[in-house]
Amino acid sequence: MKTPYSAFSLLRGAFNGQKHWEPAWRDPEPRSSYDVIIIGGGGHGLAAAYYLAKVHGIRNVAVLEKSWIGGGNVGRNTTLVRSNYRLPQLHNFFEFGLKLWHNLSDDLNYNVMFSPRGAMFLGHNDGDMIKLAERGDAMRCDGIDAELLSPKQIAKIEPLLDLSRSARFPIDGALIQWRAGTARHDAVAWGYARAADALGVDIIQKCEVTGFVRDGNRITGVETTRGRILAARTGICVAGHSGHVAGLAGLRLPIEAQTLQALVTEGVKPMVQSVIMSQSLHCYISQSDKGGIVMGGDPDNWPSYARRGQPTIKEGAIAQAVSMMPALSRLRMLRTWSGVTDMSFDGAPIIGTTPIDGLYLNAGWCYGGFKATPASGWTYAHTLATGKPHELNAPFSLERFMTGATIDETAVGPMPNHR
Amino acid sequence: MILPGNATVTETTSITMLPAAPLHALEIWGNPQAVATRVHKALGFALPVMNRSANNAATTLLRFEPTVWLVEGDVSVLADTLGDDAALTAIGGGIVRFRLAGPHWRELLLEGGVFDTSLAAFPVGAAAATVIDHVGVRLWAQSEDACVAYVPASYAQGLHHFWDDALPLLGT
Amino acid sequence: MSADKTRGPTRAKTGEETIAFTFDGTTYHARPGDTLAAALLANGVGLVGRSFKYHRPRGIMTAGIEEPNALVTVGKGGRAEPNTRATDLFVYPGMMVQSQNRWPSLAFDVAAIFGLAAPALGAGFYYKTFFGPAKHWLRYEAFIRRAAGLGNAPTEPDPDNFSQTAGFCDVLVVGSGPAGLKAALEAAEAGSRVMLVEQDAVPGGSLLRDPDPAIDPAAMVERIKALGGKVLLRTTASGYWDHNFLTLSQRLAEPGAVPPHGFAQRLWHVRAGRVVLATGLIERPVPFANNDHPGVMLSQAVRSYVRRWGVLPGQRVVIATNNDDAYLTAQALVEAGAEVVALLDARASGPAAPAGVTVYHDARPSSVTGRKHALRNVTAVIGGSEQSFDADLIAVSGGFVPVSHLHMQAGGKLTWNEEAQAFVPGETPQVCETIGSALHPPAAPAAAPAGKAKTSFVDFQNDVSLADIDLAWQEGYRSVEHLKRYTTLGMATDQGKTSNMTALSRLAEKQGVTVPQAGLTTFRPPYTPVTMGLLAGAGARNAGAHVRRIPLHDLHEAQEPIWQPLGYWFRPRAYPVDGEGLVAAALREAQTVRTVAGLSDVSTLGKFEVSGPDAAALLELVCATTVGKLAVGRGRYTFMLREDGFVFDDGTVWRLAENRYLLTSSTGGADRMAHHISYVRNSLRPDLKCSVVNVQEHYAGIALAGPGSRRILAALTGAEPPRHMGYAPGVLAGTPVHVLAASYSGERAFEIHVEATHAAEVWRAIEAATRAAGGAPYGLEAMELLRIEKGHVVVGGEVDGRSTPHDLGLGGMLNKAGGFIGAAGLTRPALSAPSRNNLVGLVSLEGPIPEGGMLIQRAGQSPQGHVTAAARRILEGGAIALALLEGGHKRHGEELIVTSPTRGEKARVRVTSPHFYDPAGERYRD
Amino acid sequence: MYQIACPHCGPRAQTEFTYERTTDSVVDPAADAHTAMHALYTRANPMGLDDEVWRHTYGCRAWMVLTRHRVTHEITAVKAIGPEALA
Repeated sequence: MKTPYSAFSLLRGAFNGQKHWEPAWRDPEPRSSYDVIIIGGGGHGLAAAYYLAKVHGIRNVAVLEKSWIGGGNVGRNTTLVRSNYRLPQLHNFFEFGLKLWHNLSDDLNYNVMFSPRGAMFLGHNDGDMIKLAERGDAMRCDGIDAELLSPKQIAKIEPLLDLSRSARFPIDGALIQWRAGTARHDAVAWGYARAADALGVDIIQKCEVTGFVRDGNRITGVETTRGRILAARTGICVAGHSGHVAGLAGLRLPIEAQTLQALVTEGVKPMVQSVIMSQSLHCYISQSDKGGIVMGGDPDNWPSYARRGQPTIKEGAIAQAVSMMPALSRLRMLRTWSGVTDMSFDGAPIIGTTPIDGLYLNAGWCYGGFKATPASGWTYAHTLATGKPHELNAPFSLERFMTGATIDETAVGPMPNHR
Repeated sequence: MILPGNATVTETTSITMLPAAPLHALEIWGNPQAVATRVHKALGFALPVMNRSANNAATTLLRFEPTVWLVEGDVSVLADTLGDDAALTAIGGGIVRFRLAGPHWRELLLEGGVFDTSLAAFPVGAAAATVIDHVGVRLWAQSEDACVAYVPASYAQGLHHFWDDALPLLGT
Repeated sequence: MSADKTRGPTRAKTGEETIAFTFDGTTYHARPGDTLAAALLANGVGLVGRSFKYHRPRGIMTAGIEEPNALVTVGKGGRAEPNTRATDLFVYPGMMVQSQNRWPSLAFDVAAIFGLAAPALGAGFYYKTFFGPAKHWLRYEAFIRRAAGLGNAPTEPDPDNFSQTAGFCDVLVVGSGPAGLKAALEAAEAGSRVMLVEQDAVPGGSLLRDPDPAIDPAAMVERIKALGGKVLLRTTASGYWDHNFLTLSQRLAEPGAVPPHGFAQRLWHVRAGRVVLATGLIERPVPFANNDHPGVMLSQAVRSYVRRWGVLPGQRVVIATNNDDAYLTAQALVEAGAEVVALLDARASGPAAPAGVTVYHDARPSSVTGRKHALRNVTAVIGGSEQSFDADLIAVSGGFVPVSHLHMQAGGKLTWNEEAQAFVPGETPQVCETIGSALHPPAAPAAAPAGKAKTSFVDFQNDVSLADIDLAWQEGYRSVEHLKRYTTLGMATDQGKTSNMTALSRLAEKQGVTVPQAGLTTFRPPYTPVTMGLLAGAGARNAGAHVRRIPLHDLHEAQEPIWQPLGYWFRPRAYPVDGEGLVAAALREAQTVRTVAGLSDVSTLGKFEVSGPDAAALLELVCATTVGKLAVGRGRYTFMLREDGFVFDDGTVWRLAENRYLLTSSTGGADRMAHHISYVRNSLRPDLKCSVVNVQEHYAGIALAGPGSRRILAALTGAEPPRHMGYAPGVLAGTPVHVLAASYSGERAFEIHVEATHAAEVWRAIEAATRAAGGAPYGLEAMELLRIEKGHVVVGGEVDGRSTPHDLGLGGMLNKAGGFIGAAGLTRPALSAPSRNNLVGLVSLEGPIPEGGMLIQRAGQSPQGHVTAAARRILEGGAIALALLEGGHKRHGEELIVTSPTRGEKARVRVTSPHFYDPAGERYRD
Repeated sequence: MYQIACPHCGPRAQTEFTYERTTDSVVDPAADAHTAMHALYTRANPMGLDDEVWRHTYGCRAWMVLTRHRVTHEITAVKAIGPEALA
């Protein structure tokens, strides 16, 4: 039993030099077989392992991570959490997740610093405002919070936005979801890892999957850099590299890997209170607890596995941000980073079965994977435990592309680079 | 407001919006060598190669695309040479021509640009299509001292302002 | 503030102190060429800032861009730059500087109380507490956020411009130290196009600290320039990207200063043939207790202040080193008249020390105590025993870190130099090499820290100590990345330039492995932080999106219309008269069209001229309707599908001549349509004999609609206008025009397309004739009322990217022969499912219909569809709307509720056909 | 930002170009529905070289096939596609 995290325990540590803390997770050797193997020690994989153990009682589980846990997209995003989607399949899925987020710190006994500070989409003309109302109305009809704001109401929350009529893209209003916000991304990975480990899940780092063990049309395990490991069910959960890993099993996916960049400025005293996004512009802004302005924009819309973005893409997003909030001009960009995203061909994720028995897929998160972590883990655990999708992830099947039942929130069609 | 003929002039540099001129796209889709020969005969000069220009008193041809030439000026003699292999389409209403003149025009075009306008890379007579401050423009190095920029009419005012703003930086 | 004559930093006055500036409201004087740090030290100021977490007092530690402690806000109003390094800011007249992260004052900071709680606030403490519902965390967080952060952001707009400029060169040399100068000059002399970049205000690099009479940086720079080279000072190569592309940030004015040409900074986008990195070294600090106090300074920084600026950072100095370089600092201090009370060398032996300096070997500092601006005392472990020294400054050198950031950004590898305990640049995939000291750091053997871990700081700005690293290790955060993220080490504004190697050494020690085995963090751009305004460039003003002006903009403007932004375009939305509002004006305009005639600007429509023998074949690939059977002089409505079978645009196609067609498409989709047609023509069917020319901007378009339109046009052109869906060339106001008889409004209507440069004459003639007939111009809002009533779909509205032709009631128009783009996608089963959303009309039974509202049968139900566009009947009154409804084609007559919870609106509606007005088209057919 | 050797214009900045799709996802307009949808909706995603259709959209507007490495970003070949052009 690990020492539970609490203020009391921290104070106790003040007198013993904090010497009483154990490692947050073990560093086990891989066993020869498990009930379930999850490939990928990112947020989704660790969450799926945790819910497998906690909800389904399946504890003989290994999470295989080629590098160090949390080193993929869960550790390189802009930490936004929201469920304000127009399409019901998406908002219902993400709303389920948002509810989990609200209690996640207590559930994991790890403060993931989920901060429901509100996320607003700005509208810049009548067309935008109607689209925002449509989205808000669709959410409200399904029991999800959404509220339209006037420019005056926006000014009270974000006085530094350029709310003048002379702005290049004047702000006519916004749709805010108050229950949305941000979280500490690394803590999400670490919190799930610590909690899963406590339930018996083996988290195996520096263990790269190099191939699949196949028996006819069934996957029975994986080959790794640390040897062969067998399992009744194997789940791929490596967003960013899904195309590559699925390729090891002979699958071609409706996915293209692209680079998504983000950046943070030097820390300043609080100046942005909520999460700001725009219906017409392609940038989003929030402020971290350390004071840095965190922002991102569109992906580099061509395929790449290099975690290396192109400067002009970033500059375009910054131009939009500074034009919306001129006070950002003299802040300095401190650090940039990039993630490799699975751009799916309708913008929605894929969670479910594959044409190969024993092999399951969790992929295609585009640029929205972080917020999905609890819901993705929950529904993927359900799918891995039962062999069937949960009702929330049933629409996100791999087959939908061939049948035409795509879930196209931005309605731009099959080319991820047009998204 | 900018009207045709409006200009910005500093001690060293001038930016002049030229009056509207007949502009056509000449696109060749078949028998390119034969068309080239016919055009050469009709105009008295050969179709320019990629990213180059050629002209006589009445007509200037600029090649910005592998199969399309921008024709400035009179097209009457050209029209008869095309047959079923090529077509002319008028486009002059959508393009505003700017003349950037003075010793710093190459430097001015580096502002917001991505294209090497140095003499070695863009000699007199050369033509190039590129992007400046997010606007697709076509450039013609008309002489040592001047360049003509072909700008989509809807962006002409925006780009003119952009260039005006950059003028104080030239030669610094 | 009066400096203690025998303690703390000082400088002898020479009369050159001619530049006045203020720091926290006090006026000081500096010499030309002083950095703020040099000037503050010269004025006896050692306390400059407070640390991030514990608000500990901090001074000046370095003389360069690696400074972790001395951060200030400089300038005022929209020019204020927070978090500016005092060591990277050259004093200018009138400069206003404020210290940061302290309240009420730098000397007395209330938040320093955090320091007392430090034992409970170790690495990652926040992960272990503040539990409860997320709302509770919001409250704790508000407090934490206020305590964190550094300076304040400006609240006013930035008055200055920022330039972005393309640069091209054969050789780009980064760093103007001895190696960089030599490389740049050699390349220039060999005839290469050279750029030399230096972040300092003067060239020379290490020569400014350690002059070499044989090298004259200024003369070399002049020679490089004379050979055509470009030398950029105050310019930092901050990013190294793919294919030898680098971003350089150049200061045209010091932070906070008014720039001479209106431009504060310039961002160079440089493509280089070859890159030479002569980036030098950064000195490593030494961990010991309270090693963050003002008066603890890097050895080379001390030497820089003494030699370059004539400042004595201390008068009784202890030097602590593990290498030979610090002996040069002892020499410099002695020459400047300071007393070197001890030279602590961690090694068993070292070079000869300057006369009068006592060297202790096997000696390491263990702690210091201090007063406000300087130290009081230094304690060292010498051999096995402790010894204290009365000193006001300790100059430390823990070895050197090669500046390999750009090399790594370029994808280069590092190799381990055991002698120097340093990573040096190795192989690189780009055309790039590192030269000079960055490749050959001096020997500096590892020395174990001697002080208490808890206050032996590693990352000064973020208050990460050796104890925090130890705790992270203990808790299993053992990869370098976990360590960094758990402790926040290297995440401060200095990005770990002075802390990474110390931390790695500690990690390696914990793991019992060598430093390279322990790992390495990656460096990503920027090398030093870059202002957002600079990265935004001119885009800060317009979001990188110039307004697109329609050809008749000024003509409309004279009528003072309400403008409507539409993408990048601005179009007249209505032309109010007599103080009308938008709604009234639009209704009047629409009524005028229904009863008399109106004219409207439709110039932004996508337009393509397609010519050649295979023009029809190309169009039948792009369009989902037939095209080939059109007679010359005829046109038809058409729509285009994406490859997945969904409708993505619509328009009209006209056969102008035997082998020439005009295709129109929506305004919003014009650019993507141009790209799509080019893809189809050039990539899929390069064999077709045809030419496609985008004539969107060539032609201005004027719609003339209404029962009187035919007569008006006939009078203007002197010819009978074509019948519905007919085309004819004509002459209007002396100008050749294309007349297309197409109706969007539901009335008899024409589109008149004219070369944009002559559009004004044509508009004026039509407007005069229309007004004479009792008509008027109409804007987009009236057009919307007209088309909704007529039941025409619009791209971006009903054509929402998720609709099939059948959904929109267009299925019957599909080309039966197939062969068009999207035909395959359309066969997928989900595209003909009965539950799809279909286009319907709605007639209100009660209340106005909210646009965007949801369609439900009863309260509490999930939506079955939504309103895409709402209007009122133009002549009859009454609310109508278009909507997409599940299975809607078969639900005409049903009663539903439109609800908009976000606006608190509701209406009762009946589902109908979407064609409310003249469904048979009798008003425009002959 | 890449430098792409346009077959018509020589080396130019990536800003002038747009990526379209991989060559194996080009849909033949004459293909049957299954073949067409399979091409449209799947990719090979190699962690190495792939052939891609790009366009010099803000330059000469011509189309080309780039052979490009997905990890190193090295462009090993560029081939013009499109109608026959005059040399």
